[in-house]
Amino acid sequence: MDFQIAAILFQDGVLTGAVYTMLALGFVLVFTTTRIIFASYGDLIAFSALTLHALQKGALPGTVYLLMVLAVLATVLEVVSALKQGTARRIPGILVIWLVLPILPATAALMVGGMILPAWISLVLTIALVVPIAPLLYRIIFQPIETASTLTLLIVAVVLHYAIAGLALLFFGPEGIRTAPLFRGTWDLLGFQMQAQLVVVVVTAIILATALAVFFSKTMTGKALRATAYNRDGARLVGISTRASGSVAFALAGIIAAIVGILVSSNITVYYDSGLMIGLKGFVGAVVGGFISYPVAAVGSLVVGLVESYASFFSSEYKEVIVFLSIIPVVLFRWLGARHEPEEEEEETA
Amino acid sequence: MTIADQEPIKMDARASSYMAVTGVAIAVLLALPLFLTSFNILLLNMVGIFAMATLGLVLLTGSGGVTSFAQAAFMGLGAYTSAYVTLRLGLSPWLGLAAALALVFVVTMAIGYVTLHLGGHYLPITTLAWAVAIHMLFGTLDGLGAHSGIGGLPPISIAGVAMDRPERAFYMIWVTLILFLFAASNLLRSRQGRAIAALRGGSLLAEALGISAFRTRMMLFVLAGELACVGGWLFAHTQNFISPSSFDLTNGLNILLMSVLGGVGSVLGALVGAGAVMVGRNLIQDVLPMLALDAGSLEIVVFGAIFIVLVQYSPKGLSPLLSRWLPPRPAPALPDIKHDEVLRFGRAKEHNDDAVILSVDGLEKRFGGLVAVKDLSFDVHRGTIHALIGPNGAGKSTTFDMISGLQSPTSGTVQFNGTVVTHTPARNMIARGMARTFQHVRIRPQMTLLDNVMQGAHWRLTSGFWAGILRLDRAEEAAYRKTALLALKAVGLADQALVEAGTLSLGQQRQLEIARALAADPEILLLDEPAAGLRTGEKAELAALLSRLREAGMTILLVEHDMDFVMGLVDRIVVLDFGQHLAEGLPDEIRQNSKVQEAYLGGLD
Amino acid sequence: MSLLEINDVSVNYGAISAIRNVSFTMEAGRIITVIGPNGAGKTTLLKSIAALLPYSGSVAFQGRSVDRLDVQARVRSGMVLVPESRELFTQMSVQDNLDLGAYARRDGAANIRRDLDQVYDLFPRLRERMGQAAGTLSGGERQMLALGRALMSAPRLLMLDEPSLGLAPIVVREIFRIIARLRELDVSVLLVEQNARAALQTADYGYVLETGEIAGSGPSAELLADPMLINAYLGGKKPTSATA
Amino acid sequence: MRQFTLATATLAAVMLAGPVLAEIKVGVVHSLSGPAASQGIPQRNAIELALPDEIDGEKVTVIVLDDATDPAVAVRNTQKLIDGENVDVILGPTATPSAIAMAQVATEKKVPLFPGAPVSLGDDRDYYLFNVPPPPVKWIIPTVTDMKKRGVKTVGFLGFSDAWGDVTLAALKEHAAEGGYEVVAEERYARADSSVTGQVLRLISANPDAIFLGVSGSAGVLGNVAIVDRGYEGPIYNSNGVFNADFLTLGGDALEGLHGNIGAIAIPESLPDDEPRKSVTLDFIRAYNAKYGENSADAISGFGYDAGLLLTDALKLALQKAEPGTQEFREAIVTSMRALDRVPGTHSIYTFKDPSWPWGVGDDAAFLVEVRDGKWVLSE
Repeated sequence: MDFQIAAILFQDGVLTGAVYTMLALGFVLVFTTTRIIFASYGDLIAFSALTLHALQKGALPGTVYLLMVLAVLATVLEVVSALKQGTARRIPGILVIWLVLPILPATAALMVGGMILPAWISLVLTIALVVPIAPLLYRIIFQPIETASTLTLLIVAVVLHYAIAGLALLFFGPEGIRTAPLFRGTWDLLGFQMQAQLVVVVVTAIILATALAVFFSKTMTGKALRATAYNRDGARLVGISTRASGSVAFALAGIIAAIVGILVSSNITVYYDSGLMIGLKGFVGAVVGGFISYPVAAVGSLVVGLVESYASFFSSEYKEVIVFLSIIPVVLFRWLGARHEPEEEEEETA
Repeated sequence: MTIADQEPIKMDARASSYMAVTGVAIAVLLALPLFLTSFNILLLNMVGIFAMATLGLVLLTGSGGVTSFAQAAFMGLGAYTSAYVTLRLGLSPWLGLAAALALVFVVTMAIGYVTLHLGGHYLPITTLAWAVAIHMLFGTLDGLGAHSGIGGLPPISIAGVAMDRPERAFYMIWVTLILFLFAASNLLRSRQGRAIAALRGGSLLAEALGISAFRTRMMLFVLAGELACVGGWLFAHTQNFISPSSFDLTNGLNILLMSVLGGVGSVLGALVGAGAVMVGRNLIQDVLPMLALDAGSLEIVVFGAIFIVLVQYSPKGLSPLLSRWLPPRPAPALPDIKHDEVLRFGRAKEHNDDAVILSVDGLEKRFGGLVAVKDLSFDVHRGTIHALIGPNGAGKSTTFDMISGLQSPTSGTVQFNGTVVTHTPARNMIARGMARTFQHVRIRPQMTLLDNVMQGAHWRLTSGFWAGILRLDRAEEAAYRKTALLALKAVGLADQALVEAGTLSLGQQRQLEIARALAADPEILLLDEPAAGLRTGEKAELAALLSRLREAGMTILLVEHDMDFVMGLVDRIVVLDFGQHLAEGLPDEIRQNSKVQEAYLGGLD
Repeated sequence: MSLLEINDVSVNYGAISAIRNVSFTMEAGRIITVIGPNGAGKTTLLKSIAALLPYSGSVAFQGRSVDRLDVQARVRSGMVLVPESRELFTQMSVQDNLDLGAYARRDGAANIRRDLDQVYDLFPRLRERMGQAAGTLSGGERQMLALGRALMSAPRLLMLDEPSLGLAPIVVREIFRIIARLRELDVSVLLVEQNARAALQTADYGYVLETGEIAGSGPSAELLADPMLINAYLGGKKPTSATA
Repeated sequence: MRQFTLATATLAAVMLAGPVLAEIKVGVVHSLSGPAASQGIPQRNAIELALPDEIDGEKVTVIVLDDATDPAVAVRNTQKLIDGENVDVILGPTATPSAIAMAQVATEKKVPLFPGAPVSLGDDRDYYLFNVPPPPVKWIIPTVTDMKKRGVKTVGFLGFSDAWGDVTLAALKEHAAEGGYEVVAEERYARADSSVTGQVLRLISANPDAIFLGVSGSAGVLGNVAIVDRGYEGPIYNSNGVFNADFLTLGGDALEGLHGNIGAIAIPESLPDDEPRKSVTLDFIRAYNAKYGENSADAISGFGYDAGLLLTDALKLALQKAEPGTQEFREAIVTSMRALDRVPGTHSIYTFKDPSWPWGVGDDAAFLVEVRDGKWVLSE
């Protein structure tokens, strides 16, 4: 392997790694705030790509119907729980947040259905259609079992993946899609030939990570999310609703997923069921970060991307084996580093 | 009246209804091939095969607290090994099974050795990696069909009869499964099963009882892998065809899903989960076209929705719902004990002197910058009750944990019976003669009092895995059940021996912990706040019990808050305040000590 | 109208009864203490009032039942708990912890800033360490931060669980001095303490909890002078029930 | 154990099979979900299009089951169709692993099977199998001929890391001796991969005279485009997997000059009018597009259609010999299939005369085609 090949593979690895980084951020965000290993996260990305593709073709994406059904379900659940708690005055607010807000983009999509839209409008509409799905799913699926074991939450997330992928198949058909690239070709940057796609993805990843960092350190909502992640009881004691934090975390994860979906849609062939594999790779990155630390997860994801890139050159047949087994030394290393911390014991109660 | 003959009639009734239900169930099951179509038998065969893999996971997750994504991969290892042995080497499937079991044993041991030391979420995550990697390796096996898979696997023959039709395979699979279920049930009731139960929710109790959490988890991990392996072997030789896609991550997740839906809390969950998932999906496949809905894509959506609703309704799975209706497996009858029979303290009785049994010298513990215990020294004499008292946060429990080996001191030494045990791990202390109770009671609420106490005798019993499964441990079990019952009698709980521990009051749970410690035949009892939360009457009973134990030669070191309780009972008191030795002496001296009064009642001036 | 009315509150852990039929009322502007030995159910009582534990019976705050409100809603209505374990956000800065204390408030940034200054005046040590992570503070500073964070929630009722736990005597004195000053800030305090003398010297009225039941009560001065108190802690007869 | 009562009671209630009616029952097992769904669904659609509602007054009922691309499910479905529905013939499945598994069951139960993925059990056990998509080893012949003509000595292979990659690579190697070439590089990628840069760099560094791709569908674009983007100049050949509606649109200019092997369906307009496949293909494309939307007819759906056409012909013959729902009728379908002589379909002209030979085509199964001006045309 000469230097040039190494450099090309490096670029490729960074590109893949940047995508995994964004995913890993979403995983860590959701897990720390809600203890959910969100196995169906990749499906949101697939939904985003498929929705964009449908809009670009001038078709009405099935996302619209999903969104409407979820919004109605969530609203019913919220209203019922408000009535049970005797806080009926919250109902108008509930209707706005859980019904009107999600249905707005759906209505917009219905109105423009069949038209070929300007590129930026389809991008905005895609984001507006995909983002609400995440918090709605949280409200409907996960909130009722928020105290269940991590295993149960994980399995429900896995089953959710099956269900969402099934819906995607119904809405978008079995064939894989790729959208028209937003940027194509290479840019000359300081004498280096950089793929335009790479620059766009890396810049987006940096912007997202910076925006998240600012959000977490400067805004009250961001601090509340971190507080929930660090100490759920502490958060409740200052009046932070862990459920609200969960919704916000899922909404943020939804934003990340929508953006990643748009970015990768021109780069990889997205099938209705691509979510699991895409999600798993992001998951590997999150594992490297121990599911706790954002910066470590980001670096870890980058490494996963690079490992994948070089492995595909040296041994394409064993590429995935190499990528997944690379978890083992990392986990062992992390464990050796952490072994002096006392293990949290969770005793069962009667 | 002896304790044993209190409830015999009721027990017999439960036993016979259990036998009746089990017998009818098995009879109906074995008659099924007579009136089911081949397809339905095939479906049941698959249920049986997946129930085996799920059973492994139920044991591993429900009892050992460990989750694995790799069950389908281990099924695949079993299937592929046997395929290689039969197709490439031309040997019998039985040799294939032997080779598969051996390979899975080696692989699970290796994987387990690398990863079972890991706590928390690390282990499941590594099994995910193994699952993906092993599955992908199957696709690269050129000699065994690579991604396309390979057909023509020979059927298994039993006594010359080939299990080549679903009806015949049905008996092979289900008889095997029934045996596995009974074996698993036996295992969970044996010494090893109690060790597994001790592990649930963390390894602290297990370590204190002398149980190696690592070895127990390893046993479960290997066992789960072998169960999956047998399932995979049966799968290969009844389908006659295998391909990597049958053993991919999706199927690994499916097995997890079966275990969660069935419920990881009981052996029953494996069968219920596998049955509900496979039969349920078949049902959905049948029903959807009737509703004029598109087959295929909607099936999984409908299945997903039903699954999620079920889990939301019953987060612990379906088997707990069933257990309400079905009679439980009856426990063996209580041993007979005579009215005047009492627990013997073998080791405590051996020495009849008042020499120093436990000596703490210059003990110190720091957590980061925080000094929890500082330069603490005291001696405990044989056959006495010694109290360690002090206000909340004085460092009593930390001291206790250092003595019992749960924490390592930063400096200083602990000597027990003349041997330095400062850094001896907790699980070796019980065999050396030190048994303890916990400030926050650590019992197994779903187990009977008797089984909880039997856990204390773990280190004294010898029967292993096979003895448990095959019930070769009956003589030993019977002997120690008697010991356990006597220990319960000693603390006054013998009449509730078969009650679930979770139903006891806090005071009784503390007594139960003492009984468990006594069953270990200790020389010294370490009691961490035994009187906390007890009512006045209960405290008096506890004090009387401890006095009796002292008379029987037992040495007791207790940490306590409640001076009322301590004063009339103990021989000597050490007072701790802010991790330091504040005072030491006889109870009356301590009571008069103004420094102690100040430390306790506090005050602002 | 009483500030807090506890009526017949019981808590069970499985079959174990932790507190039984506890009832008392508390007027606004007072400091009430609940004392008693370890395991008596003091913490359980506070947790159930804060909705951290399910209970039977009823809790009314400012004349309205709060039984159907969850922890967060009770905080918003002005009932704030500082638990024994403090539950600080140890990875976050002192300033962030205090900011989060005001998370549920909707009365404007100006009020919150005023209260922040007030907290920093009350605990000058915290001002010195405002950028430091809460996890790096000493035990006493942590307790101050926990109190400060709770005060940032603008509580009407502050519930303190063992504020003196694990603290050096000089710090305990400091903490209790500040608790006593809370009356001036129009905050009522429900104080659970094992350090009976310090608690009674600070509070107006005390309840003695023993094995989950109220075993006695009385004005602090009377309880403090009652020799039975020493017995309750250091052994002897049970305390008598003084009348209010 | 106590759990059995409930389990068995539920199972027994669930599993009582329905009554059998006298009608022609056609079972279809295809991957309507899972990784092979993009090939399964079009085939299912085309089968439903090809089969008439009734043949000579006998009602034709089609029962479709999804195997989720899982061989174990495919086998179960087969059993369900045979036991529960007493079908006369089965079409499917989609993927090779499922096909191997199903072929075993159908052969053992003596039910004619039209696999959607080519499969042979070998050893003269193929009596009941009628492979309508012929195997790549037949399909690849125009490519081999072309490579020989060009004097290609070394070939690089890039394929999916799945069964399709396996069978196409095997086909390429099968003809190596007679084609006079050597496979000098074998690289794989997965359908869902975002990049094949590493594989392609390695492939090109082996400096092959030609490259053959064992890929399919939209995901096949990635490999083709990457090879072109890296400046590879030699001829690039594709298997018959890439002929779907989106392939050319997605690949754009990069695919210009690309070669492939395919039947009539990809190039009906460039066929002479006397070619018997031309009208069949044009009819199919018209009918399919009318039902499932513009540009939806593709090579994959063509396979389903051909299977349906052949079966319809065979059913007509079989009805004269036996009653549907009987084993005689199943055997009659088999003998009727053997009686069909050079029936034109959308891909090939099929003949299943030889009972030991499950492939219905000879060496003329496919044409060599290439991309010109964004369209597939017949190569000269």
